[in-house]
Amino acid sequence: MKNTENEGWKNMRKVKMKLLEIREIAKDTIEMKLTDNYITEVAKPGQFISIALPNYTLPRPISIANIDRDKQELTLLFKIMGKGTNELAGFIPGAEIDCFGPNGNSFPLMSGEMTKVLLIGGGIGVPPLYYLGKQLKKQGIKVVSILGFQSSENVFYEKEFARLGETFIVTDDGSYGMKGFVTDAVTSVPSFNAYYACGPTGMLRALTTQLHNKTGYISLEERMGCTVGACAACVIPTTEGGYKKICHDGPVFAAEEVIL
Amino acid sequence: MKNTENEGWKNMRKVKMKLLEIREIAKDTIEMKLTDNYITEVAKPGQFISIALPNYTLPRPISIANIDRDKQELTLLFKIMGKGTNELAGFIPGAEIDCFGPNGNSFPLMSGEMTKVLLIGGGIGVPPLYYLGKQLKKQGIKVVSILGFQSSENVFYEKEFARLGETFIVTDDGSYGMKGFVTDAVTSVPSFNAYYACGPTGMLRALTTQLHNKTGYISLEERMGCTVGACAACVIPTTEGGYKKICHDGPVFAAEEVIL
Amino acid sequence: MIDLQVELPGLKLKNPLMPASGCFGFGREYSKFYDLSLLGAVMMKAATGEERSGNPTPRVAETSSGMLNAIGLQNPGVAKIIKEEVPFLANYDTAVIANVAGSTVEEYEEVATKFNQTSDVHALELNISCPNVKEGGIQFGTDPEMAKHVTEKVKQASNKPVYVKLSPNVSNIVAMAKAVEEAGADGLTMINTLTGMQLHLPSRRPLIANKTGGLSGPAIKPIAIRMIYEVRQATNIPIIGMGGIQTAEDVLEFLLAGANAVAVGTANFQNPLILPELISELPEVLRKYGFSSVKEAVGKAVIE
Amino acid sequence: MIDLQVELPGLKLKNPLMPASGCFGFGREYSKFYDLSLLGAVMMKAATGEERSGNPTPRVAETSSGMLNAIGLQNPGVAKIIKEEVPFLANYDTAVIANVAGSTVEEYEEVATKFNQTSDVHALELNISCPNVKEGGIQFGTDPEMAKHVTEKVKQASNKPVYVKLSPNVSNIVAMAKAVEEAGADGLTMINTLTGMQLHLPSRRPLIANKTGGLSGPAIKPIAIRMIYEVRQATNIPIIGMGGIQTAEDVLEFLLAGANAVAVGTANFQNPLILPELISELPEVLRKYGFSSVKEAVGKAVIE
Ligand SMILES: Cc1cc2nc3c(=O)[nH]c(=O)nc-3n(C[C@H](O)[C@H](O)[C@H](O)COP(=O)(O)OP(=O)(O)OC[C@H]3O[C@@H](n4cnc5c(N)ncnc54)[C@H](O)[C@@H]3O)c2cc1C
Ligand SMILES: Cc1cc2nc3c(=O)[nH]c(=O)nc-3n(C[C@H](O)[C@H](O)[C@H](O)COP(=O)(O)OP(=O)(O)OC[C@H]3O[C@@H](n4cnc5c(N)ncnc54)[C@H](O)[C@@H]3O)c2cc1C
Ligand SMILES: Cc1cc2nc3c(=O)[nH]c(=O)nc-3n(C[C@H](O)[C@H](O)[C@H](O)COP(=O)(O)O)c2cc1C
Ligand SMILES: Cc1cc2nc3c(=O)[nH]c(=O)nc-3n(C[C@H](O)[C@H](O)[C@H](O)COP(=O)(O)O)c2cc1C
Ligand code: FES
Ligand code: FES
Repeated sequence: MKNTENEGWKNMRKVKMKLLEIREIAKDTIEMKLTDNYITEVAKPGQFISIALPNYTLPRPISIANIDRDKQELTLLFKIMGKGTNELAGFIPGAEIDCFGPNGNSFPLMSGEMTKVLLIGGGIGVPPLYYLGKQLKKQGIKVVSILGFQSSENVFYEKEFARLGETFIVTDDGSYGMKGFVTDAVTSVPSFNAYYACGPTGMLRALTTQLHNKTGYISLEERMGCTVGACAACVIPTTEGGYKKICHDGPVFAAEEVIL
Repeated sequence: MKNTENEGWKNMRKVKMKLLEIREIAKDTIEMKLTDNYITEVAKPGQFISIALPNYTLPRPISIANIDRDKQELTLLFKIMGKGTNELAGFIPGAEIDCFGPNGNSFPLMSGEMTKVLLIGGGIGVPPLYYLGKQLKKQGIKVVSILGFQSSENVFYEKEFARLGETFIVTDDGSYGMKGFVTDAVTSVPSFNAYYACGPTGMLRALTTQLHNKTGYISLEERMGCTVGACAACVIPTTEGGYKKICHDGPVFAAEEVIL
Repeated sequence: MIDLQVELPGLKLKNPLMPASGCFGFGREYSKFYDLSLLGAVMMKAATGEERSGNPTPRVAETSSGMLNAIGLQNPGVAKIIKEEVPFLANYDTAVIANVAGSTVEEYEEVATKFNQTSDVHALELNISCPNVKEGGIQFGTDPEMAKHVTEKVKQASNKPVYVKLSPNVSNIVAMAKAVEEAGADGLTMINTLTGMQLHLPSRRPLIANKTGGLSGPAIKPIAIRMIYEVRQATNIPIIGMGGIQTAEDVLEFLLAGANAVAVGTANFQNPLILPELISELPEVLRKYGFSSVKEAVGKAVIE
Repeated sequence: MIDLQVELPGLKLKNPLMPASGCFGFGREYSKFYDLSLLGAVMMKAATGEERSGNPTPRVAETSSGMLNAIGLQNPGVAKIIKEEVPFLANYDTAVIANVAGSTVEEYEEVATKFNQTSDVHALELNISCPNVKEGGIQFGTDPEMAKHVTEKVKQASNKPVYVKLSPNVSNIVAMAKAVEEAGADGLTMINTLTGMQLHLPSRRPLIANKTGGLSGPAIKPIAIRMIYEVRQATNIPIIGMGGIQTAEDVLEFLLAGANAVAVGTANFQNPLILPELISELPEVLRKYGFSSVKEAVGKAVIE
């Protein structure tokens, strides 16, 4: 199944978002709540926004982790990885942040077709799955989540996911939850209609191999230039041949569609 | 008289200064009070400090406008001229600012030799004269000040200078004080032992010509690289031949020493 | 009223601002943000004879006030561009400049010949300077004789005005400009990117999979201004200037140095509305510095 | 213990960090901030045969992540430098590298001959790339034959190891490096500045009185890394790398690309303590990325 009909990026706009709250929810992991009346209205699970920080040449793509439409509130969860995210983590409530989006397509929700789905997140790949899980649950679909982290200090949003359904935490070093990788935990979930995964490429490669006979959707990352589909920086080879642009044709792809 | 024995720059250090207060005292003109326990201890009137703003390649030289040693407080007065000063004007109390200094030599005070001096400041050349005036007054020297500004909205520190002695304000457009240039006002001060001037090069050129038979000291500006005497960016030709470095051999020169 | 119009060979521009090639695709994406009819022109992404898939990823990296890219000429090929992309741009009231690339002189000729068949392309930009193709792209851009040769061939292959895009990776930019002017170039576009590299410390590998990439953005602006100024003194054909433009003041700086119009590349990425913003700000900046039209500002740097 | 020592022709360095020529005068000013014995070496400001007064002011301008300079070789002349400046540096336990400049081959020879007479200078840096002298300075740096010739002559005039400073304003940096290697250069220092220009809008004049200036700072780092990498692949003599270094990570990036030691120029201006800070931070950065010595990191970029 293809997701090309899913052209969420057609709604892109440049906006200023106001920072409401910011807090560290795990080691180097920041939760930001922002307010804006446009993106919170149109964005769908799986889309991301582009953050334009002063003094940087390129925008930072960050997935939408949650939206509260009534409150016009958008949640981002990000890890401090380099200069830009470090600077972003230093913003204080009241700050106005230049953004544009929502970028990319979104996770197909396929209401009616499914009764139970598996969400599989690795590290900072977890955030987009949260908004997705909330939407799926709202549609009456049963959600099971497997969240993998390096170590106990990196774990976040366990309670939030637990509210959506059964949730397994896995850590590389066993310091919290099960020891091992998300692929180990997947075997303990007996049956599901589809899976949605986001995380490091290595994890996605292992997962899509392990689950090759399941319907699956994966959300990808790549270094980006424009984040809107114009520069051809962020491509991924497809099984059909040729490339797709992650920022524009993705970030969500059917598992069998792309070559990791 | 030469001022080369006056090597204040030998005391230079890199310091972090904490911003205590910031306010706009005239159009685009900012007064900053900073605290630090080193520079407030060693700096002399006429010296400047170098402000290293994040994301800029070159330090911004700003004259020391006042020091309160007991409170360890340093005052800077600056005009928003470009990107750097604009950014600096946006700092809020509590911010830590990377600086180094004190840079350059200082105004010779010549206590004992003088009974009355004239301070002549043009626009953003006014600040270093304030700390100088305070020191002179403390030594029992009579201070008369002539401060020139473009227009009424640019006038600042009139009261502060008035506390030091008779003060004439001159504006280019006559919207405040006398209409005209500082050179016009100079003629109304009958006698004085020496003058100290700081302002645009055009003003200093006119002044030093007008007052060529008076002892005078002028403080100069030039675009700077290192601000410490290492790069030879900020030179001024001297009457003896060759160049002097404004950041290191100046910014204060005897009026007859340099070719403007 | 400040007059923003610019007339260049083959191009009647309502204003001097256009997106730089490769930074704007074929306009579809940014058309979601604003009406492309606002633009003076659109410089399309490079076209080659056949479809090209480009380089492996990562293809971009950020640097201080700049970025590196090694897209590697990914494009659907000239035929598909003419069939699917040019008609899209023809919907807008803006000039269309096609960027002609290739690995051989024959490929350049082929691409130029094909673009010659559509009246919806108003001028060609001859990309002899793309530093990312191993098969010779860079040589055309650094050897005056080769540049001259390919320019002559493309001029013969096409009736459209030809703007040659100069590479800054040369010892003598004036020699390059003169060579293509002699060969009949109608104009110049400059500058393309400077070749650079960045290493990723944990992996000890280049951040760009292609090893090196082209440096663009504000970091290179002083080099662009210098080269445009030098070339303006030595040649008579118009220049479309680019390299690090971010503000309307930057646009004026390029005009003063000698550019007749300007293109904006990298700055689109951080601000998708940069071009309409600059177009609306330019009149005020021209007025502030004493000009009543774009034309009037061109080459007005005072240099003794 | 991380080993920071580096041995290069004529230079036993306690660490690979030194100030770049022209950004540190003759060391006096920064000696107020810290003990120069901390430094691996000091690269002195350019010396010419006679005293030079340099260019008119303004001589510097800020650019995005960089700066332009056109000091114009202001210096008291080689004799005075040997008499007054070299003895000052000899007080410190650090290597001293003299920067040799000139307008003619004879002047280069003269300066080199003079420096040969003092044992307090440990190596020469042949500045064939200073872009700011009208009388030919730039030609030596962009023409391989001329570069070869002047290198040979200076080698003959002096027993001291000769490091040739390469200009990045060339089409082919490898050709330049090979030419001077063939001529007997003991090492290379690279890169010097890129020629740039900036206009001051209110006056419509160049911000630098000399019109153009040399671009330095983080803006040019990707170009430096690329050139050092290319030259490292093609030559065997050691490289002292420079161009935009600001952090200890930058130092490692230069080492990985192939530099044996590094110099810091522009970054001194914003932070007078940058060199001692980098020297103290480097061991931790080397350890973090898996190296136990500077030597071990040199040229270790993994590039297929
Ligand atoms: C579609 C998408 C969604 C993402 N969602 C999230 C999220 O929800 N939470 C989160 O923590 N991170 C997310 N990331 C990764 C995030 O964009 C990077 O961690 C961030 O850009 C790093 O910026 P920096 O300035 O801190 O790092 P630096 O290394 O200083 O950045 C340098 C350049 O590299 C790019 N870059 C660095 N790492 C990555 C990366 N892993 N992926 C893409 N570009 C990178 C930066 O954008 C920038 O252009 C997402 C990435 C993509 C592509
Ligand atoms: C010794 C000395 C003392 C000074 N004291 C004061 C003071 O007390 N109050 C005050 O308002 N200003 C003072 N100035 C001028 C002040 O340094 C500049 O206005 C300021 O650097 C402008 O920075 P910017 O980033 O806003 O401007 P930009 O134009 O963005 O700066 C670009 C570059 O040019 C330099 N520059 C720009 N204008 C000047 C200038 N007039 N003089 C020197 N360099 C300049 C900047 O430092 C920077 O390197 C002094 C200058 C010197 C040399
Ligand atoms: C991602 C990217 C892709 C580019 N692709 C092309 C191209 O296909 N053809 C071309 O002539 N120039 C290409 N360029 C160069 C730009 O057109 C422009 O000359 C250069 O980036 C300098 O302008 P800027 O600093 O405004 O980006 C590309 C630049 C970037 C950043
Ligand atoms: C103000 C200034 C003066 C310089 N003078 C010289 C010089 O006299 N001789 C020389 O070989 N290089 C000179 N350079 C070039 C530097 O030594 C160095 O090669 C260049 O600045 C790149 O390094 P950076 O980015 O760390 O500054 C000068 C650079 C600057 C900024
Ligand atoms: S980042 Fe430009 S196409 Fe995806
Ligand atoms: S600014 Fe470097 S010598 Fe004065």
